[in-house]
Amino acid sequence: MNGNPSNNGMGEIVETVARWLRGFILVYGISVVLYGHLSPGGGFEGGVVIACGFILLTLAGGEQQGQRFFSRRMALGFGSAGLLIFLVLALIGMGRADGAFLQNVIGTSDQAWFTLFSGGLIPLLNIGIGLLVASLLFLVFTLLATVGTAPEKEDPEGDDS
Amino acid sequence: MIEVIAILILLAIAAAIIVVETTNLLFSVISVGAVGFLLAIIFLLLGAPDVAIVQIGVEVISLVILVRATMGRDVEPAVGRRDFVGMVVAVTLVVAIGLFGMQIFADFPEFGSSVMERVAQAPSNTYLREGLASTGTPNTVTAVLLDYRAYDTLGEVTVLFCAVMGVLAILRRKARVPLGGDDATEDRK
Amino acid sequence: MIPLFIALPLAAAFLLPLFGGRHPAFADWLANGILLCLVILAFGSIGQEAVYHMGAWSTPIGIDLRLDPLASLLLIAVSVIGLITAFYSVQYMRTYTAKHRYYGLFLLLVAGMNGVILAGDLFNLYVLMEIATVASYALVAFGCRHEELEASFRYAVLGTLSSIIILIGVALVYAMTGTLNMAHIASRIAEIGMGPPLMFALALFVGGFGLKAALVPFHAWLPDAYPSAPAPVSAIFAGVLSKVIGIYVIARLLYNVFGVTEVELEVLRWLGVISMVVGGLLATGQWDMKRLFAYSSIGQVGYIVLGLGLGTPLGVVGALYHLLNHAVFKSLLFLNAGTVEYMTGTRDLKQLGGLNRAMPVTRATTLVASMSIAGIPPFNGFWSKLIIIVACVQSGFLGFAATAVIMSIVTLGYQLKVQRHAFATAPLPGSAAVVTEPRLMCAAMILLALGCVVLPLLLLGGFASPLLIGPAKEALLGGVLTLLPEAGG
Amino acid sequence: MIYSLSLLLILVGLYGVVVNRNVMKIVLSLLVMEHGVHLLLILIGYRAEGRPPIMDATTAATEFAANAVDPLPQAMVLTSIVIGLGVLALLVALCVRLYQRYGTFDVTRMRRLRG
Repeated sequence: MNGNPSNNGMGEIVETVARWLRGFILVYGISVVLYGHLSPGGGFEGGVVIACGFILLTLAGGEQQGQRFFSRRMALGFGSAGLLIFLVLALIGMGRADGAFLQNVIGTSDQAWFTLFSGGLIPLLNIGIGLLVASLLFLVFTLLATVGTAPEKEDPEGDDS
Repeated sequence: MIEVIAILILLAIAAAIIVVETTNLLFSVISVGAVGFLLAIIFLLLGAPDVAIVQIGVEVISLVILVRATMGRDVEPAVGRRDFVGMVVAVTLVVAIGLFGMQIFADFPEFGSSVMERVAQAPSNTYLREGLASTGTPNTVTAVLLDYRAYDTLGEVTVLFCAVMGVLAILRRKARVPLGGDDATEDRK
Repeated sequence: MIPLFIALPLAAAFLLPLFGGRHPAFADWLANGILLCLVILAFGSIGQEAVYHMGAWSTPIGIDLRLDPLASLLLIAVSVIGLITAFYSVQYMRTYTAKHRYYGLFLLLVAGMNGVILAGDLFNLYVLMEIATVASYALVAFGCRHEELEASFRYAVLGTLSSIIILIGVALVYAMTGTLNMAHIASRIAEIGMGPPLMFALALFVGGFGLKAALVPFHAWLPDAYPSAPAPVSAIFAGVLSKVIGIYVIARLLYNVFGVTEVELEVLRWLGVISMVVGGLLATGQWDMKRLFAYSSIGQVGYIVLGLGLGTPLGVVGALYHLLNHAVFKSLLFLNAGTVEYMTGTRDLKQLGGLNRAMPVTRATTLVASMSIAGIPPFNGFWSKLIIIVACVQSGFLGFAATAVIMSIVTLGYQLKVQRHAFATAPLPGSAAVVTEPRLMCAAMILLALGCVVLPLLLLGGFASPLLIGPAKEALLGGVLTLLPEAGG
Repeated sequence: MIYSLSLLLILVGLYGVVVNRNVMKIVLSLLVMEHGVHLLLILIGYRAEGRPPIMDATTAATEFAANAVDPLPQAMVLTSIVIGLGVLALLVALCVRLYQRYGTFDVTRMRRLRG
């Protein structure tokens, strides 16, 4: 697309630093997702952090760099997958005789409170949400970032005839 | 405490006035960010760290999107208002709703008296009392979001998905094919 | 089984981006198959009354889904109109790219509407309404032409504004009652009475949902948005969307949550009458087929709101019956306009003409729909309008009854205009060569036309409580919701 | 009253929506309105001297329930923020697309629709 200001990134130094930071941001995001049921945070917050990591990469290293790491098709696929994880987990409850949609089917009364493996389905739901939020927000960003800034030539029906 | 919060809200209102009044689009975007970050601090003070984190994260993402959308495009200052009659109608409307709305807060419960104290059978009481025992989650907000009211969360992520599908649909390069043309199978780029 | 009404279309919508792009036929089959399942489920829900506890949490703690005869009625309307329009889209949407995206948004729209119908929780209602409205913004802009983007932007701004207004209402209700469950809210209101904050919240709800339903002072977005969407989408918008996320919610909240008072009914009646008159009169001046039908929608929605505003059993029956009828004939009219546009490339009445030979099926079905909407006797529109007018007279609102009759004649006027300019006159020189009508699209239109003929059979249950509608009326007039009915799904 | 201040924030946004002609600024004003509603909700959920609704191992459940602020409005705000982000993305997409078509953000210069 035409006239896009920063498809090329911000230069060597910024790009290198961004690449160093990438790992930290991802680890931090994943930990926010996983510990969402114990501390402030959760799937959405962690997903946002992860998406920010990829966005940083794209802004610093340019469109190509970001796409090489996480392409649009992948992002869309992961987004749908995250939603499907959520929906499947929700439907598990209905499979049981006295169960209900979205029921927390894994027993929660085991005294594992305050540890990572507690909360039944909640951490799993968090993972699904983290996955979909990270991919969908990154997808939105790349889509909006690559729209050309130059107006089209005046041509009455645009490109749609 | 309440004074600090009031001052912060007043600051946010000042930033909001800049948002709607300034003629520079970039200033406007940055001021929205200011409103958002001030709100994040207020949420933190009001005992809502979860919301504050989300607010900051979302604010960052929206700012990136908004700056990206305005950069290189705001060729002209965003001056211009509706015509005079429109202005008068708009201001009257806003003032009327404002005056009417302010009235109702006279009958509102005192600030700081949460519904949980007034309504014994309010669901929030149950969430706090039994949240850990019945969901195994010490973070009650997560317990509400992902267990008690997980259906809302399903709806919420669906709205996000829906918006992304919408963005994909709206930003298609080629939206129509002439009749008799081959079926459209392209996946944007 | 109740959550399946939402889970099925969602599952399909989530699957489409994974597989729909590569296999276009898969998208067609999946969307139509899922909607067929929904139709079966919806008809299976007739006569059931149940409260479904999401996540097996008891009532005020978790989220409830509430199925009653009124919900069944609307579920049937949504799924049937959805199926027929999806079926129509199989052929019609070939003129657009990215059909799988279209189906994805379409299924999300259906899921959102089903969710709103079944919602037993105020905030949940808001969330699911957002699914439906966000999908609808995108669908309005689906063609990506100048005017479509512009219409979508206006619709999206006003829609978001109304959503925010509704959310303020939800916040106020929560602050006063401490709960979000509709039945629980109703019982709390019985305890504490309607203070000013709750009155204000109710006003916000009527304003917000009135904006979504395009009642007259809030109708500015509609005449742009409906014509801009692809025809099957306009059909589902006019047929069910504006009713589900507008009228149905208003009726539900007024009758079943807040409790009706004479003042509220008065407001509804006036909103209805003004919509009826303004919509009808503005429709007569239009030359764009879809735009004309869009204005006509505002007018017809006015009848429904007037019926609801009467508050009498007969008025409510008329309103619900007209809601069902309008879903059928207005969808049909939009599909007709879509077929005309598909085949001739225009929907401007001044450029059309002489289509009666080239498009016999469209001609016949439009005639049926026109006579229905104008209230010509054997068709369904006549009966519902008759019931509403009789109910007006019964309640002593002779002026409103007379207005309803006059607007019915105006309706006949603008429908005849469409008939005359599109079909009857000799073709203009230069109008495009017309090929035979697409078969699948014809099938969809014929199905809806059959609906216009069959729907009067509902009256076999008697005027005061037709089949399907009688129980729905009972559900609406049965007073505020109670916490009691306990039943699994 | 502190609630009135949140209403004021909403009204500033409303004023911006009805008065502005620039599509981006209309979107930004909607964002301000949304912020106002979120603030209202969190204020409603506040309890004087309340603690965040996150439990630790040392507090008893009853004591926690007597002190923590209301978690339900917080959950509502979280949901609403995400919804707002989705709607924002869609609106911005519409804006940039409109800019592509018309070369301006000024709504009065986009007039293809017949009145």
